[in-house]
Amino acid sequence: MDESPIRRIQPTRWKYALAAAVLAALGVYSRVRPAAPDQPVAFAHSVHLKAGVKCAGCHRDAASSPQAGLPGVKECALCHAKIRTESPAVRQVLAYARRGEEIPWQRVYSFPASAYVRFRHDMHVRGGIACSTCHGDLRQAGTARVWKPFNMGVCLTCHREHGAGTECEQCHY
Amino acid sequence: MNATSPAAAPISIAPGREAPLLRPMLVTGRAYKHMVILLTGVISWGAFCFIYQGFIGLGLTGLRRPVFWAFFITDFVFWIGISHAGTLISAILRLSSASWRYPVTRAAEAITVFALGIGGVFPIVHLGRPWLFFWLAPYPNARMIWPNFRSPLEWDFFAISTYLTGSALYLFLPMLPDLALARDRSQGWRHRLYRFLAMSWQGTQQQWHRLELAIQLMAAVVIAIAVSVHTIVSWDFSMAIVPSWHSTIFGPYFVAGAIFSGIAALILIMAILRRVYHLEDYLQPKHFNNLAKLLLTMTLLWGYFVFAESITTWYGNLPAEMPAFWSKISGHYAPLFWAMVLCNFVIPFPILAIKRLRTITGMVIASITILIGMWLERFLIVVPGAATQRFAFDNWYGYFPHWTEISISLATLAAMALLYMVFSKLFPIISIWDVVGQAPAPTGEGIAEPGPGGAP
Amino acid sequence: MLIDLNVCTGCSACVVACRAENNIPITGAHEAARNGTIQWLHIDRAWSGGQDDFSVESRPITCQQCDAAPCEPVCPVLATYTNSEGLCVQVYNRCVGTRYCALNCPYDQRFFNWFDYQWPTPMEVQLNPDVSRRTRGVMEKCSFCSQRVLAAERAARSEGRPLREDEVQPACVQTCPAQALLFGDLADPDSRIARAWRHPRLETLLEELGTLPRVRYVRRQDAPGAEALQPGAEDDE
Amino acid sequence: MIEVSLRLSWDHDLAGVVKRLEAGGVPSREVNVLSRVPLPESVFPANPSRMSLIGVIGALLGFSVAVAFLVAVTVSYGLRTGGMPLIAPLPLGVITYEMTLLASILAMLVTLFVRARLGPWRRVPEHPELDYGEVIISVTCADLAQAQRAREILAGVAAGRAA
Repeated sequence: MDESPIRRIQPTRWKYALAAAVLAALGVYSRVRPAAPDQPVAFAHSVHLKAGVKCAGCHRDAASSPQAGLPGVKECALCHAKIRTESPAVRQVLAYARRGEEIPWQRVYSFPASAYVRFRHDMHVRGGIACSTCHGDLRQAGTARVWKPFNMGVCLTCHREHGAGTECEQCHY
Repeated sequence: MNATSPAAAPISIAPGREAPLLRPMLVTGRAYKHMVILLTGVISWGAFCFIYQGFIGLGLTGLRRPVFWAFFITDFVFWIGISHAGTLISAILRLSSASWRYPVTRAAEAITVFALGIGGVFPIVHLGRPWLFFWLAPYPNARMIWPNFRSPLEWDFFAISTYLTGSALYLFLPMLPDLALARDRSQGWRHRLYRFLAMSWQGTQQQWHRLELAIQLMAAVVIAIAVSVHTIVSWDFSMAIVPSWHSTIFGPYFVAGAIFSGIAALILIMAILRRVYHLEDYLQPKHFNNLAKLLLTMTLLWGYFVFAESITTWYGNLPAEMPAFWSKISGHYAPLFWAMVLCNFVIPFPILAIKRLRTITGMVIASITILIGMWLERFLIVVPGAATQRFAFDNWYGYFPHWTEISISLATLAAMALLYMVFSKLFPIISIWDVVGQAPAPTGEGIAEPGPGGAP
Repeated sequence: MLIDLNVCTGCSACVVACRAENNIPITGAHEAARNGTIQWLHIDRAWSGGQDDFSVESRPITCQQCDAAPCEPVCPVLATYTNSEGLCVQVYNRCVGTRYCALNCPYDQRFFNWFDYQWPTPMEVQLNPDVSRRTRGVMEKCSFCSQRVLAAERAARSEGRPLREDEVQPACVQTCPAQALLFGDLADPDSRIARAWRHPRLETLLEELGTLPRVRYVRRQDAPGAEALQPGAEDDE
Repeated sequence: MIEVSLRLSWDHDLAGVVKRLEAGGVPSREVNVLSRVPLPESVFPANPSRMSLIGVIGALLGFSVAVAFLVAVTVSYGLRTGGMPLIAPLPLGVITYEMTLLASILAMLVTLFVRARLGPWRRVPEHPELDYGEVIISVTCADLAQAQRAREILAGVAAGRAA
């Protein structure tokens, strides 16, 4: 039977703790802010709102239909025939109008088909929910971007606050 | 003064008694590699079928109203049943201090973990939208909605995850000393792997005391879990109002069937291991013989349960129950039913009961027929109840499986084989510290009977 | 909902209306031959009598909207539940497709989307925009045309008035030429349905199971001139 | 940390060696007797363990957590089916049962890891030379002086055995 020499024990390894910390950090960093889609025309919400145009001035169906609605290019051209015709963005719009072509706006807010969800602007507008509740303060913004992550928890929290009912089939049908 | 000098071989073994048990981890033959390739192919084909089915929809399968559950649920119940081979049997043997258990436990516990993993996949395979399977898990989420704790499927989720945790630990903890041995005797990536898995096991007396105590205590808890798991699986059926499913006997019936098929799987796998890895010295006929006696008991118990289940249905003669009953006894499913009786009772009973027939070959034959028979049994529980006319409405459907269902089922069989092969290649499939070194027997030769100071 | 079997002729107009209203897919002959069809409402025919002297009873069967619905507690993800109005609701987006509910429905009135069904070209134009097109892997069933109920409720709420009794009619009720179907709000004791609910010859399907269905049938009276569930005739408690 | 070790046969007076080390000023918790298989209880009696108690405490904890969790979740997102009670004791009992046993197992696992000083993050000296029928007396020392002292004692033991 024999005796071993004096041996040094390496200290506790910290790489496991480090790996766990990285994993935890990744877990925490799960909310990715959705970017705004590239729009064909750099529409400036801020300019219009500051000039006194109301939301419903353009999104005219918001109070009466599920969709808020977008004005057609002819409506843009109606005002912009005289106003700020020198701006490059407006010139783009006018060019679309001359060609008789609608502006191919990209959708900002949308639900996947598998969500089977129906959002109705009319019920929310009539219920007195301000546009900025979900869309943010667009007086500071250019083209619209997803301002609020619109998952079911956000909807439910607000619905509960306002006593708006949380039956599944109200929205999913 | 013998300075430590691990040899330079990938894994070097002192010419000790553990060598034959570490050998499977060292030597990889051509047949092994070919088998791995073959099995991987079968599994890939099954995975392809699953993905294909996911894109097309479950209409690809033979399922149609009202047979909403069939092959996949059968496989699920079957595999969960197989999983009762290991932990339950090994825990019972451990608690009852059956000294012949040592070479059997590890092989059995590994069956549990793999069969449970495979069985747990089937509820997902069977979902209409399998990519949303995680909705069954209770976790705080952005949708602010929780699963329904009243659903037997949700109980399954809890039962299976608990059982998987318990049995994985129950496999892992008794393996710590062996992993430490492998760590000490290996180099390279194996050394790093075993060093991680051995959890810095040194073999101090403090560690031994704690480990043996923990294994002992966990054995008791794991038995309680294992019994509950298959009871809960049976409740998937008996909680439903489907006639012929709605039966109070299903809990113990399923548990008995699970242990039955589990022991059969264990005998089969042990026979294969014995042959392939030349473990004749360790897996001796007496071990098979003892398991065969257990299997015989379960055969009788199974026969008793089937008889009790059938006669109460028949005697009660409830109009809702009888279509399913007669479809099994003399109708559409009669060939399968009588094949099941043949496989589960008529063939294995004489083999196991008559001592002259109770050879290892005989037991393997009995085990194979029992596994087939138990699969049929699960199928005959699931399908006829759903497929025959229930209540007042004339609604029935002759189910026949699609090839994707068969492929996926076979792929899981291959997955079991592959997992087992990989496991036995990486880890000692027979508990070395239990079998080889029973203290104090400093110069014991071969396999010694466990000494007084052995594991509990 | 009350269904008067005395006046039901089995014409299947309700079935067609239901399909049109609820975007029920057309599965084709091959699927129909192997029980692959989806029909939220179908007519169950019961033949009785001899070869020369037979009679046939047509019974429209749909989701019975059980109060104690066996399909509900078994769903692991709460994709189906009884809402505050007593409707048994199927929530498509939550459904993961375990199909347990379908097995636990004693009336066999739950249907699974085995495929992503397509509509033949001109027919996809008439899909109802107020009803989802279900994708593969989810369950569906009769909703009592909850989209109509919701629309009426929204209209009433916007106008700040209670819902009128005759405002909501599911497609089947609206279509039935014999007016064999009656739909209404049982919570309102003065409604026609609440009064008719006490009809002496009502029967409930599989009553012994205790599912408390919200659909009842007026048993057929084979004598000619049987009292029918016509407006004004239901006050005969 | 420094380790000094001595390989001995099973039949050696192991308890005596440990006593000599302790007498030599080595703290007893730094002395470990390593073996490939558990030594008989008679050599080193097991010190009492509370693992079964901790298992029970874990089970109780799991039970309470399960009940609280299930009731809270069920109430906050209620599914009222046909006037049946919202909190259904028997079905929730099934899940409570599983969670209770799971917590018990995990409690025992944690106890094992803490008390047996296990964990992949720890680094321990490896002893490939340790075989069946042998033990290694391993002394971990904080500094070199202590290590030298322990080594002398062990050398004495080795010499005594050789003599």
